[in-house]
Amino acid sequence: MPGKVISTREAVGRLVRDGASVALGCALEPAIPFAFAHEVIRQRKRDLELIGPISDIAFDQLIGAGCVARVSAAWVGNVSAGLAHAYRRAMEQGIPRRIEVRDHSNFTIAQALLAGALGAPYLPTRTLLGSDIARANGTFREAQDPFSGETVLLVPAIVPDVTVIAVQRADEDGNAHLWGPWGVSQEAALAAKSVIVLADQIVERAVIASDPNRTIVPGTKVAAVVHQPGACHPSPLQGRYRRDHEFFHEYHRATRSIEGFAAWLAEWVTGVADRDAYLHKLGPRWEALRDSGKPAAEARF
Amino acid sequence: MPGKVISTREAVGRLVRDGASVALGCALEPAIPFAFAHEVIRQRKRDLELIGPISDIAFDQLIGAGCVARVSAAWVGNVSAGLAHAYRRAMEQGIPRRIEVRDHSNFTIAQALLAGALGAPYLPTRTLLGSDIARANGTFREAQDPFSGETVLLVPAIVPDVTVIAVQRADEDGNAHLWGPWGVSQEAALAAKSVIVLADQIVERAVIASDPNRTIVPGTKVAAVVHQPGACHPSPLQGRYRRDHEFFHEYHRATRSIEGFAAWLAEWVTGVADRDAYLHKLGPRWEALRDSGKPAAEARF
Amino acid sequence: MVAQAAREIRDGERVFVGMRLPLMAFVVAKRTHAPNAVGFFELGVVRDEPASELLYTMGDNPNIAGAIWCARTVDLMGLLQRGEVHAGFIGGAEIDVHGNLNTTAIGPDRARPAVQLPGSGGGADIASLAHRLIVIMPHDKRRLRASVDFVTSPGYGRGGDWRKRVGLPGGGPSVLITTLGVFRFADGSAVLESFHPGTSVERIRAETGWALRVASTVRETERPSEEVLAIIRQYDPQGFWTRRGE
Amino acid sequence: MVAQAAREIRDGERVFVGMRLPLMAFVVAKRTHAPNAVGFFELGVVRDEPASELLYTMGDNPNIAGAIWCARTVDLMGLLQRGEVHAGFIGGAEIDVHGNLNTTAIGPDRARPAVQLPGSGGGADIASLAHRLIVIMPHDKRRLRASVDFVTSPGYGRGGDWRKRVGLPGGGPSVLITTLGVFRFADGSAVLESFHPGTSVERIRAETGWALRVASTVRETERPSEEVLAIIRQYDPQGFWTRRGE
Repeated sequence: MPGKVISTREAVGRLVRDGASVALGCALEPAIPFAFAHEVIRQRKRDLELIGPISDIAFDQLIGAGCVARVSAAWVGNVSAGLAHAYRRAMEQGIPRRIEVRDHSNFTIAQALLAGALGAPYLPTRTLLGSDIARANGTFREAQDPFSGETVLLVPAIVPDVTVIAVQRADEDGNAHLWGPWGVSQEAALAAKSVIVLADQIVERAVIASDPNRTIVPGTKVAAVVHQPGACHPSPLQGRYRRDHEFFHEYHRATRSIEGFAAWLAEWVTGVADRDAYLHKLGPRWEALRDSGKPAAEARF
Repeated sequence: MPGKVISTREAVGRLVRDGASVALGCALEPAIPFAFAHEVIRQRKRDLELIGPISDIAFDQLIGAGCVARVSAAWVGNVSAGLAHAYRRAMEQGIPRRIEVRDHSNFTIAQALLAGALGAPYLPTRTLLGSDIARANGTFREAQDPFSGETVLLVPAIVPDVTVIAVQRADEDGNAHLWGPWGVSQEAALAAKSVIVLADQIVERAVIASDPNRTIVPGTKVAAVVHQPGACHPSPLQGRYRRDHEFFHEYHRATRSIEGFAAWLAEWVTGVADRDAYLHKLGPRWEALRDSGKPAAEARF
Repeated sequence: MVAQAAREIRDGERVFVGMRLPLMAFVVAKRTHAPNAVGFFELGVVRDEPASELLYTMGDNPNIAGAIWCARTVDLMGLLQRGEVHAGFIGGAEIDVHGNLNTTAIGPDRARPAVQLPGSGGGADIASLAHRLIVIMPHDKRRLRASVDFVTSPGYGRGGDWRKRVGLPGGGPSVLITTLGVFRFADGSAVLESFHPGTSVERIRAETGWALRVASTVRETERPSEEVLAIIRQYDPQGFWTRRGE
Repeated sequence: MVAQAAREIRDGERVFVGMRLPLMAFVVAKRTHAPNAVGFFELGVVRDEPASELLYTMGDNPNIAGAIWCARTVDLMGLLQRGEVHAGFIGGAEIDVHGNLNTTAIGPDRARPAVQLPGSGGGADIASLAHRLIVIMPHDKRRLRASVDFVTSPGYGRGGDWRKRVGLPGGGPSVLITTLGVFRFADGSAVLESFHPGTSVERIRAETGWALRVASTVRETERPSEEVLAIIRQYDPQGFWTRRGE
């Protein structure tokens, strides 16, 4: 098999074309692949569709950097600090460009990706009946459940061009172990045409095979495996490092203005070569976030 | 909270009424709760609907013992030995009684239970279009996908009255860890009105909480927890004991005739008081099946 | 607000908790009258014991360590859609008299909003599908409006049997807790039940954007006990979530 | 049969393996020309290396230990429905000239069958949704019938564009391997491609319940190499699955 283990730079270069639909941040608040998002910004990818439930500030950064044409999401903001300034500027003022929004709830984005993973055209649901989201989204349809005659909302499948997941460990073929919250990550990975795995650690196949229940996606779905420690900072990765709450607040304060956003981006994204340089720049602050947690009880296979 | 930890006898007595729909054997070939099935036979429960993908010989035993009015399943047989004699007699000759069959495939039973778990009325699929199963089942409907105009089969949700799962360990509230194959077990448990957990081991809550990704069903869904080592023999339980292949062959040979089935039931089910007595009767044969496997690689939370 | 919100959780219930004040309400309820309540977090986590330290998001490591179930979002949302979740908390930027919440956008044109808000998250699902919705908001005339610009999370629509007509299962907001008072819903409309210590019906009327209905039994909101205040101070000693006197 | 079945697996493919002979074919293929094939098992297991010992069912502990993915049935079936599975194996009690298989019941009345068979399992799903279906059966006139009593696993229906008309995605049986010979499907009908060593076109005609079509290039089936025979003997030394000369 051709080698799948490449750098974030190569993964973005090879697998993310302008105009692609990209799912990321699918575990909600934790395990957000910021290293990937920043490389997308550095490579000046354009016209992307972002897909995800709650992206914390990853989507805001991509929007502010002008990479995004459409967002299909349940929530775009800064979870612990408030509104997302770049998203606001794009929607309210068209800065740096107008973007289209397909509003979702967490359940409908989960169902859309689950339908994609199942190869089903849509899933029927009762959530959002009567919500303006159902109308504003533009892709849903109301229908009658032919069994009961009741009203259901049909949520069509979403099939991302690329889903990006960050995990604790993967082998060289992309068989990936993720523990802690999964959110909609597995559906998003199985629904995608192509999967990029950012692994905190690359391990022998035998480590993965010692516990196949922890595998979130099998290597046979994975196009690229990146060995990228610290890929999720400032979001947390269970058993590896904690959330850098203050970083989110600093971002919130710094990006209130267009100039502030530009300066923040220059400092933390375009001004650093790659993730390793970013972690080096964080310095002792990064080391202080490490948290190896407590071991899971033994299970034998 | 009132104590959920009770015996198999109490669990069957309290939670399985005549006429109930019961899902079991939902991990397919492994982790089949034979201890539960045998207690159902001993208590002479009647008119049950059995739900499951591939039950190996558990369904055959319940059918032969006259407990069953309907089977909703993808496969009823003896996986390594061949046809299921009691099922054949019931279907071909009405012995000991006629039963109704709702034919499924593994995918449609999985989707029906998934719909139940999601609270969705149905799932749309392309499997079984053109198969006589779609017609014979009697509960499916063909429809047009309103997005593409293509034909889809709508598989209605199944909501079992009771789902029974066998697991390696659970705490007293029913938070249950299952590793190895899940098959359709999680959907079946989440879809059910009531869940019975047969645990090889009862552990402190802290053991479960040390690894919440292994939890197949949370205690809040569970009505009864039974501490029942060896509950799955002759089927295997990963990391605990192996499959007793020869037992399936012996059953196959012994139950060719009505008399043979009756004798087998008297020897292994109605003639033993409970699962502990059954394991005692197995003796060294049971001890020889133990297999503790190899430890999973460490994960820290 | 936290103390009142905690009172809305009953023992043994399954509750979609959410972050910020609801999370603290869950902590208070668990440690006082509702020790068997179970908390659902929409990223797929279920806890029967609150996390050991203050959370900034539901995905913080301490909220996962010691959880009893770490599943998929859709598993928990499925239980919600099945009608197995008793209560859920949400807040919003705007609410109307029928309990409809807007967390999406201010202004008449969704595509060109005056103020872009973050969106639903799981809020619209909880509002659609939980037995009871507990709403927590700062009290402000611009937030408690006669009608909202966008119904993100449906309450009682235009009142009456609206939920049934649009196909929503039972449920809807049971209570609106603001920084000034507590409203209950009768026939799908908010009725003031109590005013917090230090405020009054008249002040609330002045700060509310709809024609205020006041219960005949209106009274002062019960003060939090010392026990409850101690739990809040212990959990959030810096006042990160409660510093605005909430 | 095992050797021929192994030849049907291409390197790098995802294959729904099933039990008995297909499992051995997967072992042979992996160890010879298809080292990168990936095996799917419908209870939710994916393996990129065959199990270390003979399996009696796909749920045997040795088939789980060392797997790379232990998921839910529906996860694997989803990949199948998405068109991401290249090939699948199934057998059956009966097959007709269009490759329709019956594993449900013999006799005209499903509710009162002459012979009750076990049913579909995942067979009908694989037949509906895989790119190619590889069918393995004992050759017997009562099994290779002009028409089957119940179509459990759809082949080409009544031939032509039937699959498209009923809404099935592409695919359908690509080969039927029996104890006597190998058939390919042309325009939705079985055509004899080769006869196994020791048999003949005439014997196969006599043992087949439909009007035999024979390829102009019909030939003897390639014998298994010593390497392949050695792999089979090593994997199943007692001949549990292969003792009937299969």
